[in-house]
Parts: sequence; structure tokens; C-alpha cells
Amino acid sequence: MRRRSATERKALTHKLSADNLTLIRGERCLFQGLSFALESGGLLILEGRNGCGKTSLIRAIAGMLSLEEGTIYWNDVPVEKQRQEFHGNLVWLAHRTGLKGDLTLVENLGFERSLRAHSNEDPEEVYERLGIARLKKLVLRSLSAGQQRRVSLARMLLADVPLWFMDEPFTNLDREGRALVMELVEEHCSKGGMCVMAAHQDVEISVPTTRVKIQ
Amino acid sequence: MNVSMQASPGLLTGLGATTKRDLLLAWKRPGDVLNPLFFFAMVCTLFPLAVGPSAEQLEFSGPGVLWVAALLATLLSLNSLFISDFEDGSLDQLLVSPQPLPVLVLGKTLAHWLTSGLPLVFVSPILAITYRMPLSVVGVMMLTLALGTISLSLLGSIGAALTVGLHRGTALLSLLILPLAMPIMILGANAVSLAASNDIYSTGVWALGAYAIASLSLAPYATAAALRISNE
Amino acid sequence: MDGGFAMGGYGAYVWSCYSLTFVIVVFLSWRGRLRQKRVYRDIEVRLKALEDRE
Amino acid sequence: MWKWFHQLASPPYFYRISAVLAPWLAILGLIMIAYGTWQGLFVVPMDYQQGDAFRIIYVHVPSAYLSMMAYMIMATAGAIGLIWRIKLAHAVGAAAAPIGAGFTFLALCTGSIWGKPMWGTWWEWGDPRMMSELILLFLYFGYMALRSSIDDTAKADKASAVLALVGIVNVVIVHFSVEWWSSLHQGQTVFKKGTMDADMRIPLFIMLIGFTLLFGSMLLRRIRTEVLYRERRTRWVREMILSPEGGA
Repeated sequence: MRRRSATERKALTHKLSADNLTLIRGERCLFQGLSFALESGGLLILEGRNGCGKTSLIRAIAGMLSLEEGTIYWNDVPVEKQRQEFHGNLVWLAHRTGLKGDLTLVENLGFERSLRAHSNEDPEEVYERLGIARLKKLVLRSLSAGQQRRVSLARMLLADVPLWFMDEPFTNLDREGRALVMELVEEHCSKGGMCVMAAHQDVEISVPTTRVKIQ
Repeated sequence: MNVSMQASPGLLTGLGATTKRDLLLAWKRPGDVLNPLFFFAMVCTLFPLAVGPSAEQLEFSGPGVLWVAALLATLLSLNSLFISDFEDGSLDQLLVSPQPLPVLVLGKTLAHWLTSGLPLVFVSPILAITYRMPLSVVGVMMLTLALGTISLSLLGSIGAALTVGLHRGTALLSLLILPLAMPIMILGANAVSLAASNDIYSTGVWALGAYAIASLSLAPYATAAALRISNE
Repeated sequence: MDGGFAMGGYGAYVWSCYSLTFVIVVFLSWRGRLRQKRVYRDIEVRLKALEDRE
Repeated sequence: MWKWFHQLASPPYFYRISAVLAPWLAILGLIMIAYGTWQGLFVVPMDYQQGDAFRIIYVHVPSAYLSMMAYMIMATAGAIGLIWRIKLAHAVGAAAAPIGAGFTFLALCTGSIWGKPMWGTWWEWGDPRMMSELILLFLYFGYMALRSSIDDTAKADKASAVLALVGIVNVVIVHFSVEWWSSLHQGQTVFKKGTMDADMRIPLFIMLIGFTLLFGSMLLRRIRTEVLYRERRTRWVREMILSPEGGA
């Protein structure tokens, strides 16, 4: 068995689709009969007010929450039948960054590198671009929320995966930071990547976008 | 097999990385490692004060007291096994990682044992000597503690995973784990007692070893399943 | 008949066991019944309230 | 067979059929228990070794047996619920736990009352069976505590199912380790399982069946409550409750 390299993998087009999703959390039915399809180069935005179940939906798509009904497919194969393969193709970014406050930036990202396939990009260049190169040796606890956010963006860029999951990617970021996130998503999609985003504010972006509105 | 640089890292890399990260975190927060050890020493101090300092009494109750104290100290340290990962979102990252979750869990549990069980093993001789335990018996005690705390860490990780994110997690964890941990303590403490009375103690040691192997191969799966459930 | 109830001196033990069994069985089924009634009533109240609103 | 199984797992069907079944099980069980009790207390001749105290076995043995059977049911239901995602199975687990805990407590109490005249002590730490029962009681408590501290029913179901399965593996280990331990400490001479006469055995047999039936009826009633609660938002519950004749 030969593992596919990054370039080969990027040449392939991928497809993430969902069929008839229903999710019940506690007392509430968050959504019912929800379907969508997303192909390489596309962006899927889950919209809705705060607390409407966007986060639950994006967690369910990423395989962290079990659905009441419905199936999520990765390249037309149900995700539950190929969980490892699916997770090898995605990276997760959320409000809770998943970075350790007691460790430095390099230590944090080093851990991530040993779990996931990583791209050929030079980490130094990525740090430079995100404006966190100076902070490399600092413990994450001493960084501001916005800076920590940028570190988790760096983790995203250094992973060599086609599918980005972003839960509320704009919180804790200034205007400049928001523009940067947009730019990164555009770049990723133009290279054949795809992105699932949950956001409560309008996102203006020049990428083929599918919008799913949750009441 | 042509493993290109971009392929997902192998299982052992994932296991090693998780262990290494948790050890690093423990190194940066030594209090989390030291507190259970102080607790262990204090429980061992309480008993002679409560039942009297006569040599005979101490010799007789030593193995039992040390084992109960080790069990409680391990329980104390288990509490924090997944909580910080749950709170800062690292758990989400582990759940969506391409590595099999049981392997990562094993890595974390291994780190837990290295920072809680192993220090107990090395601190216990000091306390054992104050309980007038002969040196030959101290060796047996260290062996049973080493084997027993492996099982305790693994078994406890299931309980920690089931209670992570619950309001009353601490009390609940003890309620869930103590009945499960009883056999380990029975085997360990009695093997040491047998050694102290020059009896054949190998049955207990072998049984502890078997228990450790069984929990090494089964517990990570249960913990992984419990983590997926708790983090929903 | 007296001999039957005294159980050859073990009467207290035997009778307390049987009465305890009785008490626990009654308690368990009473609790089950109580919970059933409560759940049923809660659902009924909620559904009636929903119906009134519609 | 498989089809019938699936039909049974459908909540409305189960709810209807259990309403018919539960009272019959209870009546049949109570008749057998009444007969067995009368036989056990008054008809069966006393044991030449233990005197009349042996009559306690007619309640002790069934409760000890039910305490273990309830745990088996709980764990099996948990496994079925986790593997095949049948929701009714989780309802069975939730319903079995309190009854199982009740019978475990009863088994401990009757065992202890029996122990007093026989061993001269209310509690014998060295007896492996008593220790196993005690640990079983703790396991039930843990299971119920875990269930009640998770608000989301679906999550509570899955978490407690995992715990029940881990527990069942452990029950076996507990038993053997306690047995080894008590052999070291010269456990009191527990009565040997002597052969019982047929006229002593038959009432016990009747009691066992009677208690099982009664247990079945209690279990069914609690499962019905669980099903009703879990299905409270569905159409069939709505229609049943709002229909003029109701459906208690």
C-alpha cells in the first residue's frame, strides 16, 4: 500500500456532502433534514444567530457529535466507515484553540506536526506572514487572544490537508486579522482546498460559496 | 511501502508525541506531580497517629496503609488527566486527529503513570522504612506498586474520561473508580503482606502483572469511547 | 402454632428477613409507579399547554 | 425472529405490549411467591444443621440471584445500545439499575441477618460472596450517579453503558481476587453447599421463578416510564395522551 503524497492528493478533487441531517441536543431539535454538498475549491458557510446550533452542526460534520439521523459523506463514502482517513484530511480551528498555555509556540506546533501530515511550507515564512515570528520562544499564556488566534492559524497553514473547519474564525481578531483570514481561505480554496466555516456575521469573499442558514 | 514526507506520521510517533507533550506540561507545572506525593506521605503519617506507634502494629498494617494511600493519591491525580485538555480545546484536536484515539489516550495515560505512579514507587521506600518494613519486602512492595499503578492509571483514565466536563466530576470519579480498583489493591497489599510473613507472594505479583497487561490492551479503547461520548 | 412462629429461637431473624423483603419489593414497585405517574402527568401538562397555545 | 425483535424495539409497540404483559407477570409472580413463602416458612421441615434459620434462603437466594441478573441485563442492554444504537436498550439499562440496587441491598441485608445466628456476626469481611455483593452495590451506585449527573439523556445513556461494560469485566475479577484474599485470611467456615432435599429444593425453585416474574413486571413498568419520557416529543405519545381515553 502506498500513501498518496500531498501533491497527488491536491490534484484529486474531493467532495464533502451531507444527507438529511437531524440533530437533537437535550430538549431542542436544532435542525432537521439538512443536506449540502461541497467540492474542492468551495466554501461552505453555516450562518445563524448566536446559540442557534452552528457550532453543533460544524462539530457534527467534523465527526465530534453524533447525529440523530442522516449521514455525512467524504468522497461519497460515509464518514463513520473511514473516520481515520477523513480526519487525516481535515484540520480544526475553533474558539478554544487547543493550544497549551504552558508551552511555547514552537512546542505547541511541534506536537501538531507529529500527529498530522504537514506541508512543505517553511514554518518560518508562515510565522512571518502571520506576524508571530517574534513570539516563537514565548509561552502561549503570555500572548494576547488575537495572537493566540494567529498561532492556531499557523497550525492550519502548516497542515497538509484539503479540508479546513473554522468555527467562528473572526472572533478575537482585529480588522487586519479578519482580512488575513479571508485571504488565507481564498488562497486555500484557489489551490483546490475546501473550507467549512461557522460564522454569525456576514462574510464577503470571492470564493464559490454555499450558504446554509440555520433558524 | 513508500512513505512520503507528507504522509500522516506513524502510530509510535503519535504515541510518543502525546507522552512527550504531557511530560513537558508536567515539567512546567511541578505542583501537579508533587501534590499527590505529599498527599501520599500525609496519609501514611495519619495512620500511626490514629492507631498508635507500636512497632508490632506498624509492621502489621504497613503494607495495607501504603497501598491504600497509593490508591488514594493516584485517584487524586487522575482528576486532572483530561480536564485541561477539555477546557482549552486540545481534546477536540485529539478527537479529529488522524491518529487512532486509543493510541493517543495510551500516550496520555503513560505520561500520567510516569508522573504519578512512578514517583509513588520511588517515594514509597522512605515511608516503608518508617513502618519498619524489612528491605527485602520493600522490593516486593515497589514491584507491586509499579505494576498496580499502571493498572490504576489505565482503569482510572476510563473514569476520568467518563466524568470530564461534569460539574460534580471529582466526587463522581472516586465513586466510579474505587470499586473497580479494589481488586488491584487486594492483590498488591496482600502480596506485600505475604512477603512480610515470608510466605509465597508470587501469585499476587503474577495476577497484578496479568491485570496490567489486560488493562493495557483493553482500557485505552474504553477510554477513547468514553472521551468521544463526554466531549459531545 | 406458636412453635411455627418462634422458628425454634430463630424467629426474629427469619421474620425480619421476610418483612424486609416485603418492604423492599413494595418500595421498589411504589417508586416505579410514582415515577411513571409523574412522567405521564408532566408530559400531559406540557402537551395540554401546547394545545391551548395553538 | 429478527423481524419480531425489530418490532419489539419500536417504542409504541413495546409500550402497548408491555401494558398487557406487566400485570400478568406480576400476578403470576405474586402467586408463586405466596405459595413458595408458605411452603418455605411452614411446610418444609427444618434443616438439621441450621434449624429454622435456613428458611431465610427462600428470600436470600432469589434476591442475590436477581442482583446479578439485573447487572447482566444492564450490561447486555448497554452493549446492544452502543453497538446497534437501539434506544430501547438504553431505556432497559436505566430501568434495571434501581431495581438491581434494591435487590443487591436486600441480598446483603438478608445475608447479614442469616450470618448472625450462623457465624455469630452481622458482617463477615472474609466471605467472598458478601464482599462481591457489596462491591456490586457500589457499582450500581456509581452507575446511577453517573446517569443522574449527565443532563443530556443520549449522552448519559452512552456513558453509563460504557461504565456498565467495564463493570461487568470487573465483577469477575473482583470475585476471584476476593476469593484468593479470603483464602489467605482463613475465611470463616461458610456453610458447605450440602445437598438439599427435594422437598426443600422445590419451594426455592418456585420462589426463584416467582421473583424473576415479579422482577420482570417491575422492570417492564420502569422501561415503559423511560420510553414515555424519551419519546415525549413524538407523535404517538402526543396522540396517545391527548386521546380521550388516555393511555396510562
